[in-house]
Amino acid sequence: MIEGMTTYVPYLAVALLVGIAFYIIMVQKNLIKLVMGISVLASAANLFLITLGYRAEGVAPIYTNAPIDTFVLPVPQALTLTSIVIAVATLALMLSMVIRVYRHTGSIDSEQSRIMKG
Amino acid sequence: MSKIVRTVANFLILFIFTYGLYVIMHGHVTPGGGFQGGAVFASGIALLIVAFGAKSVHRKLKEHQLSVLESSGALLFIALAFAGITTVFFYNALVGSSFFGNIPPVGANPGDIWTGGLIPLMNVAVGMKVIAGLGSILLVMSLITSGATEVEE
Amino acid sequence: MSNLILHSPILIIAIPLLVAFLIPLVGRASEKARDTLVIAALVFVEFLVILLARDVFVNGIHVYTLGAVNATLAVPEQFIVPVRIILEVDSMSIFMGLITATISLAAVIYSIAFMKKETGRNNFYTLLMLLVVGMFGMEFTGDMFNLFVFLEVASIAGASLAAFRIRFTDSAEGGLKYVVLSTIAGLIVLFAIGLLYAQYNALNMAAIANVIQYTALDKIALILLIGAFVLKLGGVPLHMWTPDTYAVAPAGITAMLVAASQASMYALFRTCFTIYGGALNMMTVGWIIIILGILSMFIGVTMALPQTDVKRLMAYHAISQSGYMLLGVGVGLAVLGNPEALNTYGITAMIGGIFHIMNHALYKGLLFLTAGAMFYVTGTRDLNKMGGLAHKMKFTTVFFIIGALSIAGIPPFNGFASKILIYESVYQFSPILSIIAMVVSILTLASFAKAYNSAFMGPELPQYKNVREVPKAMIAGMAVLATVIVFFSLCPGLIIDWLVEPAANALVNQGSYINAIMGAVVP
Amino acid sequence: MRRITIAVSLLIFVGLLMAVVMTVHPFGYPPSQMDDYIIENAQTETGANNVVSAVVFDYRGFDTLGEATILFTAVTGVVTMFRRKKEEAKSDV
Repeated sequence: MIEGMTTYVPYLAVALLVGIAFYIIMVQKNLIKLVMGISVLASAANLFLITLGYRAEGVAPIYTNAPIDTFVLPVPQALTLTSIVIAVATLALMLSMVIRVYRHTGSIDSEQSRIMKG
Repeated sequence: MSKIVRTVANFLILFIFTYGLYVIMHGHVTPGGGFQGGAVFASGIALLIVAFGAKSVHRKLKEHQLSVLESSGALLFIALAFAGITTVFFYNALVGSSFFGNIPPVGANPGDIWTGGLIPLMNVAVGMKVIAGLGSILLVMSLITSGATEVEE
Repeated sequence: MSNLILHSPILIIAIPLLVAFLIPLVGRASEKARDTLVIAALVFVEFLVILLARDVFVNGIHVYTLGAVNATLAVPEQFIVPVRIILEVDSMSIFMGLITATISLAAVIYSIAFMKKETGRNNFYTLLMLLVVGMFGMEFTGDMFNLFVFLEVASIAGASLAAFRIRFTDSAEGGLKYVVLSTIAGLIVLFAIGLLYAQYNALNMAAIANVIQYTALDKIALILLIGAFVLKLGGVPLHMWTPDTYAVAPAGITAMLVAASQASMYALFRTCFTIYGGALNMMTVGWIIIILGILSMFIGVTMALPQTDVKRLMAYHAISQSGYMLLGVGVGLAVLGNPEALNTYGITAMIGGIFHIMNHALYKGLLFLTAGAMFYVTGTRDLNKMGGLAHKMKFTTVFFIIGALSIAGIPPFNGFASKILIYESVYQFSPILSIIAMVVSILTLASFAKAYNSAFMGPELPQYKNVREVPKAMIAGMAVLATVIVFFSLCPGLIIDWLVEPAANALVNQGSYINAIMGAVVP
Repeated sequence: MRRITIAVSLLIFVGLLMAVVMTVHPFGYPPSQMDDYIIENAQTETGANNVVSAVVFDYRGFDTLGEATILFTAVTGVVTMFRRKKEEAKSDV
């Protein structure tokens, strides 16, 4: 069991991060913290993707002066790169909208800054 | 920021920018590429903003300049993708030609900068885009959080 | 010409993208050139979509492998799974593509007049073209991760557009809700893609569908995908963003957001039918979709009844109408494993559901545009403050009536054509579901009668003494959609035979979708 | 009270999630059919020594175009959020 646990440590870290992220998203009323929660969730997704591509004893898949020819999988790395940039882009947009909401309502508390109901 | 920070930033900025450009240019042979190098370069811009303040950076660097740079990077990228349209969109038409067209020996090798076909050019295009994109996000958000109410388009 | 058809899947995505990148440069020079460029690009895209549609209906699935030596070479020689990103356009994809192209064209023509008073119009058109790109990308791609990327393109562009009118206090709130929930949905999709990739080392939909084992992980991935796409399409119980976002977005954009929600619905159907469709028992999944559909229908319409904000009212109706599509297609999914039931009523239910996607995009798009026209002249979205608009706005009134009768399913309008198919076929599956659908339809009619009455009927109000009909470009935008609706109402049979039935068959026929990619493989 | 309910339900959720991820392939031993093809053929097909670059710009170049588009969209969106609200007098000739 313990041995099994160590084999799966990166996956367990992903599960933990997802839990933390959803806790933040559900509990926090502060919009900035909500955005941080989404950022944690994005990190969890990135960690999950990059974990999937690891091959034991592998090195980065670059042939320039490669010491051995066991490479980790390249596709997850490319996917992670894409998803990191997407996470950054959405983070920037969400933060600027939070600033907008704050400018209009004077509050970043999601209950007080809410105008629309029903 | 204090004088120490500004002096160190002045000194470091050249290295950061050079390293960013290096990472962009060598993306097809060593770790890195357009996105990573662009991010390194943009972190240099972040350093400038932290050290000298958003407003003084803004005097030298306007959003519309960055916007033009970003659009041109994006246009260059999509143009390179269109370059192979006689075969298929995104076809790497330069492999085997004399311009970045060398094919490296199979297996581990010392690395040759003239390889990769369209890949190094796309790295440059994406690098331009990322520098301009992250740069303008940093600039706009720091301007706004330091009191400006609006920015130019 | 054959070259144009060969490359049309990518051109339909790449041309709006190219234009989006050009707008910041062109718009700086001349506004007129920019507007012309945007409309010309969308007209050309519409032309390409029609061209491609004709080709797909005649010659079958269109495969386009990006970056390969040959566009139809899906799988590399001497290899067994696809490596590159493949665009795969079948009848269902092109059906959605037609919707997107038409709605976008109408919305752009409309917006040219509607957005005249706003600042930052260069950015507006850039984002609008990017939203078009995102929708087309989602509809045409045959690759899971590519689907995620375009989902994000559409989400971010849609959120920025929803929050575009920053002078209003509530716009940023609507945009923020949209972007937060879309990002969460996107990340959930990403986790599901990771689960599929981890097991099969493939990202192509056909390749995954070919080898899928229906392990526990696959089932979890399916649950994640359904949850994420239902969130994106605004189905109950994940509908909370819909009214807020639809209400604050500029009218043309709201019409496009409806189309974007339907692109998510397409992704949902594509996942259920194409990737998981080979499973022996889709009964459970079908029932989940049916229940979501019934809930959306009923809760949407009951929430719509007390609304006084015209756009929120329409947004709740959008939720309610998407329930019909989920119901129709869900019934088809539930009987997928039962050929006899599928042939007697399952396929009819699916045809009804899919036809309703197109009808809904058209009439709800039209209704949102008329709501924008009301807002344009009165400056308010509150129905209680409006009244007597019919005296001054003849065209808008007519368009509103067309849209309202169509959404309520009054014969002979196109909404009736798709709803009657759903009623009939669902009745054979389960009578109670069909009765609920009819009740919802009556409530819809009541709600729109109320809206019509308070906005257009009654005496002329003194504060609207000087209102005029809206500018010509806005009328033209609405007229495009109204013409298509009238055409559909006159000959629904033709549309069903030519467009809808092939689309339904394409969803059901999982084998041909897989075969188009994997057929070349010699085992 | 609400926090505790959410925390407990999320703990159960995380527990389930952990049980689920244990059924993914063991860390370090992934199935690698498609990736092996790319590793073997990247050099000859694209000429790039960096296989990740080959994937990013060649095999999955369209994703990268989409990703660049997203960055472009987000920048446009951020600038849009903070643009000026009124047309200046001098604009539009």
